[in-house]
Amino acid sequence: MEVTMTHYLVLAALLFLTGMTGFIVRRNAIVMLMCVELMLAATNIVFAVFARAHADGGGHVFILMNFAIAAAEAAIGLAILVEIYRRRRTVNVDDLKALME
Amino acid sequence: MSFITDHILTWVTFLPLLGSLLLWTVVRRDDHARVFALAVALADFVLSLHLWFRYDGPGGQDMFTEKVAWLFGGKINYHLACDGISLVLVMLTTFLGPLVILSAWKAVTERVRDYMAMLLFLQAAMLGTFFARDMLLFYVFWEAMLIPMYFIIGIWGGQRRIYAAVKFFIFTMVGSVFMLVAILWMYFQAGGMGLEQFLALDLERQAQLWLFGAFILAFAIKVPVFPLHTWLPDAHVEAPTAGSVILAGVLLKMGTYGMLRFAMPLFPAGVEAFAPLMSILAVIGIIYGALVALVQPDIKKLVAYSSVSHLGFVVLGLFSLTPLGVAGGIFQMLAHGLSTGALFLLVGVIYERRHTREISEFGGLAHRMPGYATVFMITMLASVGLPGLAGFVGEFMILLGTFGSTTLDHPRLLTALAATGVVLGAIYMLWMYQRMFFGKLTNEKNRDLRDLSVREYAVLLPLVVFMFWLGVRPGMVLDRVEASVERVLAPLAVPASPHADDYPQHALGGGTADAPVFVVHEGEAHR
Amino acid sequence: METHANETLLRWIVLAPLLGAAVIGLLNRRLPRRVAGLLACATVGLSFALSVVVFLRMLGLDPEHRRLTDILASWVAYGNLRIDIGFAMDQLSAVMALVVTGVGFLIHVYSLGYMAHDDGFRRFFAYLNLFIFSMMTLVLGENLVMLFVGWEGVGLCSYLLISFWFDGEANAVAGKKAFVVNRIGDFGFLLGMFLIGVTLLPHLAPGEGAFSFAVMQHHAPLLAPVATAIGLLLFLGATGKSAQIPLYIWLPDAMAGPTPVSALIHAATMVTAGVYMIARMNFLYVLTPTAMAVVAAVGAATAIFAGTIALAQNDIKKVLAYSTVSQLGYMMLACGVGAFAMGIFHVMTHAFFKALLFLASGSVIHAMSHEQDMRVMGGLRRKLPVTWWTFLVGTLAIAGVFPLAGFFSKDEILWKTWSSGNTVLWVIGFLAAGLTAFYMMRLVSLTFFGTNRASEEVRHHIHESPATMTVPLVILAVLSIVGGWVGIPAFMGGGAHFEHWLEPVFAGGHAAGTHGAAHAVHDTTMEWILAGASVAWGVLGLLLGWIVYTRRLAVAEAGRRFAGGLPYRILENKYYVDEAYDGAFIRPGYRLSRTVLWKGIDAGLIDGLLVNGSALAVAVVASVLRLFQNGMVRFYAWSITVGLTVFVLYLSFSG
Amino acid sequence: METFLFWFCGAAMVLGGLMTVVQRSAVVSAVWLIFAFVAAAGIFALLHAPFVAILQVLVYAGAIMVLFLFVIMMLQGPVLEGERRRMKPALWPAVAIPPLAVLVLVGTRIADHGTAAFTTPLPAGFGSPTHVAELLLGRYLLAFELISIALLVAIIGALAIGKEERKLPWK
Repeated sequence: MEVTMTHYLVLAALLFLTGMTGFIVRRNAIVMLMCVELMLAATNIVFAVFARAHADGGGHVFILMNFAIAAAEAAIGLAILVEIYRRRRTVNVDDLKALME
Repeated sequence: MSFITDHILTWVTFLPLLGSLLLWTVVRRDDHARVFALAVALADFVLSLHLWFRYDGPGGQDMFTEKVAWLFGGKINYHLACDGISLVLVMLTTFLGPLVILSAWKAVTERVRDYMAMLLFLQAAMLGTFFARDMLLFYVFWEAMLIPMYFIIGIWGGQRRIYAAVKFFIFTMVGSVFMLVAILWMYFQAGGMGLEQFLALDLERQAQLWLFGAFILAFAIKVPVFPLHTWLPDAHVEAPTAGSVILAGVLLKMGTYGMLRFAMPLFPAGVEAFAPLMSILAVIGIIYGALVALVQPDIKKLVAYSSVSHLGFVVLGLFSLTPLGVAGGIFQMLAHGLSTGALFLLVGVIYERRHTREISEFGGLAHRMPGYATVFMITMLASVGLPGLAGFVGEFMILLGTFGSTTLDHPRLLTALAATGVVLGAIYMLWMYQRMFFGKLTNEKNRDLRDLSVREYAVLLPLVVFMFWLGVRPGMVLDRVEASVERVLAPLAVPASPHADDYPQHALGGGTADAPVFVVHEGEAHR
Repeated sequence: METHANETLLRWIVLAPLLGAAVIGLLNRRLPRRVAGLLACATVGLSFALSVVVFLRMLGLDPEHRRLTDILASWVAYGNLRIDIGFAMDQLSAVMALVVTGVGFLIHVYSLGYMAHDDGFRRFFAYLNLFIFSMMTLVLGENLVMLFVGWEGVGLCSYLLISFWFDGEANAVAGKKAFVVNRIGDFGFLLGMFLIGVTLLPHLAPGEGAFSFAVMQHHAPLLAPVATAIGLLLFLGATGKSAQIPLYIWLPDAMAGPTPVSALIHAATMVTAGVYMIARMNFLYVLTPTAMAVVAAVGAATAIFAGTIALAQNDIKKVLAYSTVSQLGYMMLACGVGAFAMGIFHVMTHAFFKALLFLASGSVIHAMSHEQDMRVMGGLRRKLPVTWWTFLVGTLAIAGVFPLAGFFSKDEILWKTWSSGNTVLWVIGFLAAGLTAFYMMRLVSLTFFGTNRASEEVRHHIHESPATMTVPLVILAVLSIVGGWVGIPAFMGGGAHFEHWLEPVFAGGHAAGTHGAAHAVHDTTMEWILAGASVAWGVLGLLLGWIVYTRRLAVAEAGRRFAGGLPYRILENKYYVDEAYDGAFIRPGYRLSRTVLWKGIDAGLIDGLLVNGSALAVAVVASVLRLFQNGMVRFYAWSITVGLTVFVLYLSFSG
Repeated sequence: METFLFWFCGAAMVLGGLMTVVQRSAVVSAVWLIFAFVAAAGIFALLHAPFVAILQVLVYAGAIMVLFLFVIMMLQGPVLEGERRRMKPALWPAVAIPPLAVLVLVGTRIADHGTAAFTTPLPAGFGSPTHVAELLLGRYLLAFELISIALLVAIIGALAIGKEERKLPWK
């Protein structure tokens, strides 16, 4: 069977859903961040697919942007986690209910 | 200087904002913050003087216009402009600005930097509201005012400050939301957010009624019109002095300004349908506010309710739909800004010394604080509309305008009822004054009160001077406002001749019966 | 409406006292007491001198052109509404100006002595000067609004001066009462002005000020259809300022102020402002017989009503106060029957003798160590000779004894009432005249005759007042004697100069106003008879008063106990009018405001039910929604997922 | 060949993703994620995006994941431990249904409409570093600069948050 655009997109969707589900299921904040990275990677694939489909390099540029965003997000997210861990001795989000109220 | 004068409105509006940003970022010490804020406010006042002296729109049109495409390729613009009506209110704002900052010199000791920054931020938002000629821009400024006021009440307020702040926020927010919906609806009709585009719309009557309702709700809450006024006493009582002064002095005028600038010219059919209701509510507000003020044990609450009463006059003047009534309303806005602003400052003075505002705690203060008593007396008299002071001219014009209104159902009855507010105003003010200042000094705690300090005189005397000045020379405001009022009222097309028919023709020598009541004589408007 | 002569001195007549007030008020303690006092007197003296100068200039003009104007600036100019800051003097305001500044000057001088030891000396003179300024604005105002400015200004000064000794609760309350009651009158005044404005504004030529007296007079025909309404509304204002029924209640209480204030403001000048205003608006009142009838009736009723109350008062100043109310009733009566000139004549003579009486009573009070109750006075005749003689002159003048000032004015008022056909009003006026004589003599008897009933210590301090106080008394006494001679009526062979002087002002009034007089026979015999009757009646009252209260005190006591003392108690308590107002308006109003409006509607209905009710509704909804706000990040993520899924499904099935 | 590579890389990615989610230990999860990212690089290569593919390995699988591992190591104990309890079985459907619904939807769509192939021919050098660099420093220069600012802010932010006891130079 020939590999078409649809194949790539379905692959991206699968990855995204996996990441999404992981984000909900996992309690470990670090793993949750990793799931976010997974979702970002899935969207990157979609960008690449459409860059290929339209023969437009703009999609690639956008992927690069996404990399930067992902890096920034990881940096900040992890910094926050470290700080939280220092104060609360846990990174289990179920124990972190400060958002409540 | 031309780089300032060419963009004078932007400078006037954003100078305080710039100041507040600098306060947050650069200035570190409290005493520096005070001086810096005062300097910024004074500079803003000086800049606005440029407007005052250069404004000479003979047709009352906008001047100093600045228009830059903002969003959606020019459908929404950064559009500031200034006509006579905006001008006088802007002057009031920039004039009160430095005084308010000076009044908070010692009263605020916590987070001074933030406080000053909030005041400047608030000033920028208010000025923007008066200048905006693009509905989205207007709405942005309008909502931006809420934020600093919310914090001023919520952080530096009294005992129940959170309740008051939330109440204030929710009340005003509820009205604004409806207005936003109306603005958006009209945006899609007009294809742009410009006020002039909105004015050019020819809306159906039914649509006008709904839209007018949405607009007027937002403005009526802000004014506040009876029965939407209950947030006001709470907000005033809990707000710190400077907050009260700004709230009473300028913020309340946003409501009446909005009615005059937007709600009334945009929806003539709505005005026609709602004017009777609004005028009746205004009259109820006048009497009701005065009666409730009468029984208040707390000075600040008394002054707050007196605001309800005074702004009832303004609303009545606006909805008389006569140029005289409307101009009187504008004048009353200024007069009220001065006198009530000063009253709140005076309450702040005594509160700083005694930390109470219960009238029963005082008595015989005139012995210890003759200067304070004198300034209080003058302010009170301005507030009750004594001729020669600012309050009289506005009330006189409003009542005369309402009396001759052709659009209201029972203009004379309404005027008569409103005029009872003048009597009641004297009663509650004088009674309060008598209980506070006259009699023997019985309360031991008042034994060692100091009279006004130099700084407090510096805050109050400019206000007193302007109370006299406006009272004796109202022309300086009226001349600048007159043509703009005609312009704003033009879409309403009020039938001009009221009671000419009541009079026997022979008495007039015939022929002159259908002369309009309030006409601007040729040439006179161009003074 | 012709061009009027310009006279820039007018502004200085008005502004000189203001200048004095400003300097004294601003410098206050930095100004030595003597300088402050002299400055105050000097500025008022200057006003008086200038008034005389202008008056003399006026005499040189031909009667038709005796109207001088001085426009300072435009005050309000909006559309075709024009109000100028300007002054005008015609014959009527000339009389008033001379009386106000003249009497005012004398009272200023008197106050130098009376207030010499008061802490608030400077403040007092600042207020007093401010009052003269306001009063002159009222009198010389070129238009009705300027008059109103002065009107409010004198009200303010009255308030400030009544509560001058603000230590006392009563003084402060009285001051507030005066201001508020006057404000009720102003309510009518304002509406009257609005009615004039709305009626005239459509018909004015450019540059005409709607409220200018000249313009109003010129356009009087336009006002004819609404003249009754305007007249009654303005009269409501006048009842407030001139203490007529039903708004007279503030004046007796106003006696709480220093005595010179009572003399100047609450007897000689301010309270006559209502009469002046009605005389000034005579061109309007002659258009409306209804309003005129009301004015006359209220005036007559007030005259007799206040006279009866005065019978039973024990406070020396209260008696004089009710006597003032009664005399003001006479003036209103005169205006009401169209005899405006006589009303003004009485204003003038009354200013002389009533100022005299008050100042003399002030001298008595001064001597009695600030005791005002006549029951503890008596026998002061010998100890205060100047006061005694001048007081006697004043009493005779007010009782209408020939040939003192009061006779001419009062007699003329009664005659005009009679000749206009208002017999009932004449009877009332005539009775009131006798009452006046009786209670004034009662006052004199209790104060100056008999034996002194004061305590030993007070008696020890009794002394005649200093020259600054007695000289004004003497001058006023002379004026009380000769003041009426400018208006000796024609039937006595006089020239009726006063009436002729004012004739141009009231020309319209005489043409149309004295509707009754037009067909009444001008019978000099009748005039003689009536004049004789009223003098006899007055003398009878005086004698009765003297006999009852000096020789036959038992008769007085019997009178007091007549019918169980009930009539006396009613009079002593002023017919319980204050209590009635209190019960009918003030208390219910307060209670309504407090319980119904504030606690009920504001806190209960609007805040409780609507505002907090909707807040409660929001809270209920929110408590449901809060189940979703559980602070669990993963739950939020799940919610987003569900939302997103639903959105995607919706998109794919809808498209 | 392309077909084979797609299925190979795709399977590897899905496997990597699933294992990331399923593994109890954060370290193991991270390793599986690196695996998935490397596979993703293969997918990028297949999509004619060689430059992106290289960066995916360098930046993502390299730098970012090293950062993750570093933090995990730094925090040690609790992170390395597995999660204490599993989700309640009752909640499984709630979690599973939305993604499954989407998958079903996608499936039905494909069944109805078939698949779409790439049709546009690609120019020579598409996706090469030269090509991407031209775009990045030309048409998208502004975005490039903005993202650099975003990164700068992130660096400062991370520093500010991570610095112990608020010993920041400006405090």
